[in-house]
Amino acid sequence: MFTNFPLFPQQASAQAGQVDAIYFFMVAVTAFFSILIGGLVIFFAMRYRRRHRNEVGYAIHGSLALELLWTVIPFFIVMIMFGWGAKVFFDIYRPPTGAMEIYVVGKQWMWKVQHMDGQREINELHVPVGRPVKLIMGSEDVLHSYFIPAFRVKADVIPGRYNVLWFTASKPGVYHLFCAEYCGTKHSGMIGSVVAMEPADFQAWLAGGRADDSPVAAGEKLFQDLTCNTCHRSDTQGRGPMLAGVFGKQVELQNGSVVTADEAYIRESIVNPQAKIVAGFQPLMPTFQGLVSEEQLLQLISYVKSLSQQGAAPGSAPASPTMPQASGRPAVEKK
Amino acid sequence: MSEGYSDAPTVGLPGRVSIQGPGTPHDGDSHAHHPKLQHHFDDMEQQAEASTLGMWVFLVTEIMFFGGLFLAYAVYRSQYPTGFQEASAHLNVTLGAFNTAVLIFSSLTMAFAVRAAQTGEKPRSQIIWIVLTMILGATFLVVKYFEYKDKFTHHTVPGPSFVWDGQYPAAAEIFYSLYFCMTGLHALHMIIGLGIMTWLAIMAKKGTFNSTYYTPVEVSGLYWHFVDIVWIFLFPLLYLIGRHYHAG
Amino acid sequence: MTTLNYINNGHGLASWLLTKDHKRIALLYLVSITAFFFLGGLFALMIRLELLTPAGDLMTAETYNKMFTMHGVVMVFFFLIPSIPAVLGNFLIPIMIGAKDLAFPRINLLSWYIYALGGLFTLFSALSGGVDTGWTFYTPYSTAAANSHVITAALGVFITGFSSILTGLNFIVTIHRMRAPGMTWFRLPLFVWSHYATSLIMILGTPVIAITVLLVAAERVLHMGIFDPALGGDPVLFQHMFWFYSHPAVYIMILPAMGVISEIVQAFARKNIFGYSFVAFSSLAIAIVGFFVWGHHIFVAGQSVYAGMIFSFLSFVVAIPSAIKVFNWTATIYRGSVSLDSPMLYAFGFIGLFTIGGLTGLFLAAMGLDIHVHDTYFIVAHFHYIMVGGAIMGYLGGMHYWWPKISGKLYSEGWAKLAAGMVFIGFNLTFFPQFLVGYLGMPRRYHMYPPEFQIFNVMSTAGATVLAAGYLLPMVYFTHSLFRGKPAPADPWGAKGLEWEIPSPPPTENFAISPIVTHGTHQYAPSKEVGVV
Amino acid sequence: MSAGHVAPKSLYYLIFGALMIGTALTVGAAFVDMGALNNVVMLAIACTKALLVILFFMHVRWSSRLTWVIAASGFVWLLIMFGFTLADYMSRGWIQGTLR
Repeated sequence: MFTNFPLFPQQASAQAGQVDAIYFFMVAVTAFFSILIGGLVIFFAMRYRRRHRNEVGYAIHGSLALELLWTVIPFFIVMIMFGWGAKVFFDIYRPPTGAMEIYVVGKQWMWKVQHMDGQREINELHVPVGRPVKLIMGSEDVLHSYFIPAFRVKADVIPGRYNVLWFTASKPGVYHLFCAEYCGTKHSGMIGSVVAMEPADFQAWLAGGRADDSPVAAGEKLFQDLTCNTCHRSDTQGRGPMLAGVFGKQVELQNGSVVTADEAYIRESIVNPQAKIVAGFQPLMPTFQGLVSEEQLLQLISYVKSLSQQGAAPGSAPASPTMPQASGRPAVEKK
Repeated sequence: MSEGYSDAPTVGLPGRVSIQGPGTPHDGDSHAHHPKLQHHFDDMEQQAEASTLGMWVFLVTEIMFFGGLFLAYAVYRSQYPTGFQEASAHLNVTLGAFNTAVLIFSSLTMAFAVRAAQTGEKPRSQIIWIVLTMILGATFLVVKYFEYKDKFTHHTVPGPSFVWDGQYPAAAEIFYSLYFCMTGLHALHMIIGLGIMTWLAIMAKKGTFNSTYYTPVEVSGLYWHFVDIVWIFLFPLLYLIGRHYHAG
Repeated sequence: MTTLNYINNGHGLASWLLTKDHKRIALLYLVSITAFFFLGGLFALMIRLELLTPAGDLMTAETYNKMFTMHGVVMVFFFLIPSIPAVLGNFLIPIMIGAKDLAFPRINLLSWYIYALGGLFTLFSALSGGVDTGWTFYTPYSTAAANSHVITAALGVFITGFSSILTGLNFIVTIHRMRAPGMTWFRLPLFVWSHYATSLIMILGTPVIAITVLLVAAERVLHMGIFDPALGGDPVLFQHMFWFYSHPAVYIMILPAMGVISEIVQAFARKNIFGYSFVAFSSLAIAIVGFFVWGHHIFVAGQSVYAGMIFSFLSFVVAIPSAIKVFNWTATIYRGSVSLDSPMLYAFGFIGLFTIGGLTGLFLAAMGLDIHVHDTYFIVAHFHYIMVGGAIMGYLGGMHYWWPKISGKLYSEGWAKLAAGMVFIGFNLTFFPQFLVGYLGMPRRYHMYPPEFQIFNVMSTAGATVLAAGYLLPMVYFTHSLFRGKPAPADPWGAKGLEWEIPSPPPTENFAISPIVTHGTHQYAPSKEVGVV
Repeated sequence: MSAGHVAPKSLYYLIFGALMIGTALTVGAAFVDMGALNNVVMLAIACTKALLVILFFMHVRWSSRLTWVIAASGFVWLLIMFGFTLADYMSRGWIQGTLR
C-alpha cells in the first residue's frame, strides 16, 4: 500500500514543466527563509540565554538600514514571483488558435464530454498526445472545477457561462480527473480519468465505439426542431440575423456598441435573447432558457460555429465526420 | 504582595509618576460629577467625544453594509442596462420624489431637534422637533407601504409569482430583488430610527437634555441623517434611471 | 485576607451575566470560545478519522460534508475571529492604555450576547441536521441546490458578525479616546496597535459579509434572484463579496496573534522591540493592503485575467509587512536576555510556523502556480499554518503569558512546556504532509480519495491525535491552577507594561489611581541608543 | 463641557433649500435623455446632496480631523470595493478566446 511515496505529481503536459519550475523556485525560497529565520531564532536564543535572574537585554531601538534591507530584498524576490507567475498564468490560459475543441458539461456529479465528431464520454476524456486541446465548459447546476493534476491545469465550471481550459498532453497514460470546486454530496465522486493516447491510437479510439451525431449535426437538427430556421434564414430576408459567417466576427448592436460573437455571446442570445439585440432587428426572439439543456446549447453553438468555418448556409451538409479542424498542427503553437 | 505601581518604581515604567498623587482614587473624586457621567470616563467631554466617535464608526459599518447592495446594483446594472431601465420605469416617480422631500424635511427637523437640545431650549420645544421628525418618518413609511402594496398587486415581487410582461423579465426580477432588499433595509433603519426617537422624546420630556448633556440627541441625529443620505442615493438609482427609456 | 479584585468582587451567576466589567466579559468569551474550539475540534477529529482510509467507510458523504462545513464555520466565525480580540484584547486593551474600561461597557456585554445568540443559531443548525455548503457558502449551491440547514447557519454567521463589529467599534473608540495621560500613540504596546488594525478590518469588512449572507438567505427563502445564474445572477459576484470580507478576516485572526508575539518576544528577551514604528505600521499596512487582495481566491473562478494580475501583484505586496514583522522579532531576540518559558516557546513556534505559512501563501499568490494548487490540500495546509500554527499558537502563547494576570494563579511550567512541544510537533505532523499531498493533486473537501494519497493522510491523522492531546493539556493545568496554583505576583515574568503593575488579578477599576505615562512599554535596559528608531 | 458648534437656524434652512432644489433638479434631469451623461449628472447631484447633509446637518464641517477621516474612510472603502470588483467585470473578455 505504501510502496510508492511520490513527492511530486508526474508531468504529463506541455505546461507541467513551467508550473513545476516556479514551484521549485518558491520551495527553494521558502526553505531558505524558513531555515534562516528558524536558525537565527534558535541561535540567538541559545547565545543570549538569560544567565541570571535580573539580567536584561541590551537596548537597541532599530536600524533604518536593516529595515530597508529586509523590505527591499523581499520585495524584489516577490516581484520575480509575481512576474513569473503571471506569465505562466497567461501561457496556461490563452488557448492557441486551431486547438482541438471538446465540449464539457459538468452536472452533479458527473462530467459529460462531447467530441466534435460525435464521441461522447462520461467521467472520461480521451485526448491525443502532442496536440493542443481546448475544453469549452459549462455547468448544468452548480459550480464545479475541472482539474487534471498531471497536466497542472484547472478551471472552474460556472453555470450560466462558459469557461475555457486548454492543454497539450505530452505523455500517454491515464491520469486523474478531479472536481475541485465543492459541489455537493458526491463531490468526491465526481472524478474520472483523462486518457492521453498516441495520435494513431486516438484515431483508432475515435473510429471504434459508437459515435452519436456530431455536435454540429445534432445542433443542426435542434436548429430545425426548435424552428430557429424560420427566422434565422440563410438569406437576408429573415426576421432574425443571418447566422452564416457570424461566429468570431464583430457584431454591431442596436445600442451602438459592438460585441464579438463568441460562445458566450451566442449562448446569451439563446437563453436571454433581449440582452444584446443586433442593430437593425426587432427584439422578437423568445427565450430558450429551460427549453434546451447545456449540452444542447453547446450543440447549437457548434452548429452556428460551423456555419462560419465552412461559409455554409443552413441546410448544407453537416461538418465532416472526423475532426473538423484536423490539421496536424504542432503542439507548441501559442499566441 | 499586590504592590501598587506608585510604590514599586523599579517594576514600573521608568520615570512614570502619578501626578494625581495618592488619595484621589476615582470613585471618591471630590469635585461634583455630572449626573450623567459614567464611571469609567474622566469627564463629560471625553464621554461625549467617545459617543459621537462611536456613532461615526458605526455609520462607517453602515456604509459598507449598504455598500454591498450598491455593489450588486452596480454590477447588474452594468450587465443589464436596458433591462434595469425598463424595470425602473414601472416605479412611481411621484411617490419617490415626495418621499425624498419628506425625508429631507425630516432631516431638517432632526437638525433642529439637536440644536434645541444643544442650546438648552425647553423640553417642550425639543419634543416638538423630535415628534415632528417622527411624523415625517412615519409618513415616509406609509407611502412606502402603499408602494409595496402596489408591487404585490402587480406581481412584481421577485420570487415564484413574479410576472413581467416587458422584454427583460430576468433583468427586471433582479432589479426588483435589489429594489426590495435596498428599500426594505432602508425602511428597517427608519423603523429603528423611530424607535430611538420615541425614547428620545421620553427622555426629553423628563428634561434630560440640556447644553451640558445632549449626546443621545446628537448621535441619534447622525444616524437619522445617514438614513436620509442612503435614500438620497436610492431615489435616483432606483426611480429615475428609466425616465427617458422608450420601450422598443 | 485577600484584596478585592474583579473575580471576587460580586458573586453569583447574575453578577457575571450582567457584568459590564471588560475583564469579566473577557472571561465570558473565554468560556464560550473554548467550548466552540473543542466542538470545532471534534468535527476536525471526525474528518481526520474518515480520511484515515481512502474509501468513505466511517460516515456517509453527506455527513462528511457537514463535518467539514461545521468545522469551518465554528472554527472561523466562533473561535478564531473572536479568540484573541474578544478574550485577551477585551481583558488587556483598557489596562494597557491605562483606562478603567472600554469606552462602551454595555455594548461590550451586548456583543457577547450577540455572539452567544449567533452561536445558538449555529448550534441549532448543527444539531438539527447540519449544513453542507462548506464554510464559504458558495452560490448557487447554497441558495439553490443544498437541502441542509443553510438558513440557520447563515443567520448564525450574520448575527455573530455584529458582535465582531461592535467589538471593533469599541476598541477603536477606546484606543482613540480612553488613553491615559501621556500614553501617546508611539508609546502604545504593539498588542494595542495590532488590535487597532484588527478593529479597522472588523468594522470595514464585517458589514459586507453580513449583507452577503443576508442576500444568500433572501435568495434561498424568497427566491429573489441575486446570485443564481438560473435567475440571471452571477455566482462570481458572491465570491467577490464573500472574499472582500473573508480574506481580510484572515488578518483579523493573525494580526492580534502578531500583537501577542510582539509582547511575548519583548518580555522574554527583556528587550524592547527592534524597529517599533515598523512593527506598528506594518500592522496598519497589513490591515489596509489586506483589503485589496481578495481576488486571489478566484483566479480560476472565471475572474478576468487582468483583474487577477492586479490582485496577484497586491497579494505579493501584502507579504512584505508580514516579512518585516518576522525580521524584527528575530532582531529583537538578538542581544536579549532570553528565557525559554512556555509563552516564549509558543512564540518561537509561531515565528517558525508563520514563516512557513506566510511563504507558502506566496505560492497561491503566484497566478500560474495557483492554478494547480487552488482548492487542493496545499491550500488547506497553508491556511492551517496561518490559522492554527499562527493564530492559535499566538492565542495559546498569550493565554500562558497573561494567565497569571487573568486568574491570579501560577500554572505548572513543566506541563506547559510539554504541551507547547506536543502542539508544535503534532501540528507539523498533521499539516506538513498536506502540502505534499496537495501538490500531488488531492482536492480539498474530498470524502474519498485515490489510494496513493493514503500515506500522507495517515500521517496527518496521527499528527492530529498528538495535536488534540496538546490542546487538551492546557485545559487541565489551567483548571488545576485555579484551585491548586500558587498565587501569582503582580509581575511573575519580570515583564514591563501597565498590566504588570497592577495586582494579579486586577481590581475591578484596574487602576486605583489614574496612571501617567512617560515611556513606552518594555523598556528594560537603561536607554543606550544604538542605531535609530 | 464644550457645547459643540451651534449653527444658526438660517444656515439649516439654506441647506434644506439647496437639498430640495437638488431633488427637483435630479428629477428634471432624469426626463432629459443625455445618454451616459444622465448617470453622471444623477450621481453628481446625489453626491452633492449627501455632502451637504454630512457637512452641515451632521456637523462634520465643525468637527475634529478624526471625524473627517472616519467619515471619509467609509466612502473610500466603498470605492475600493467598487473599483476592484468592477475592474474584474469591465476587463472580462479582453483576451480573445478565453471567454473571461
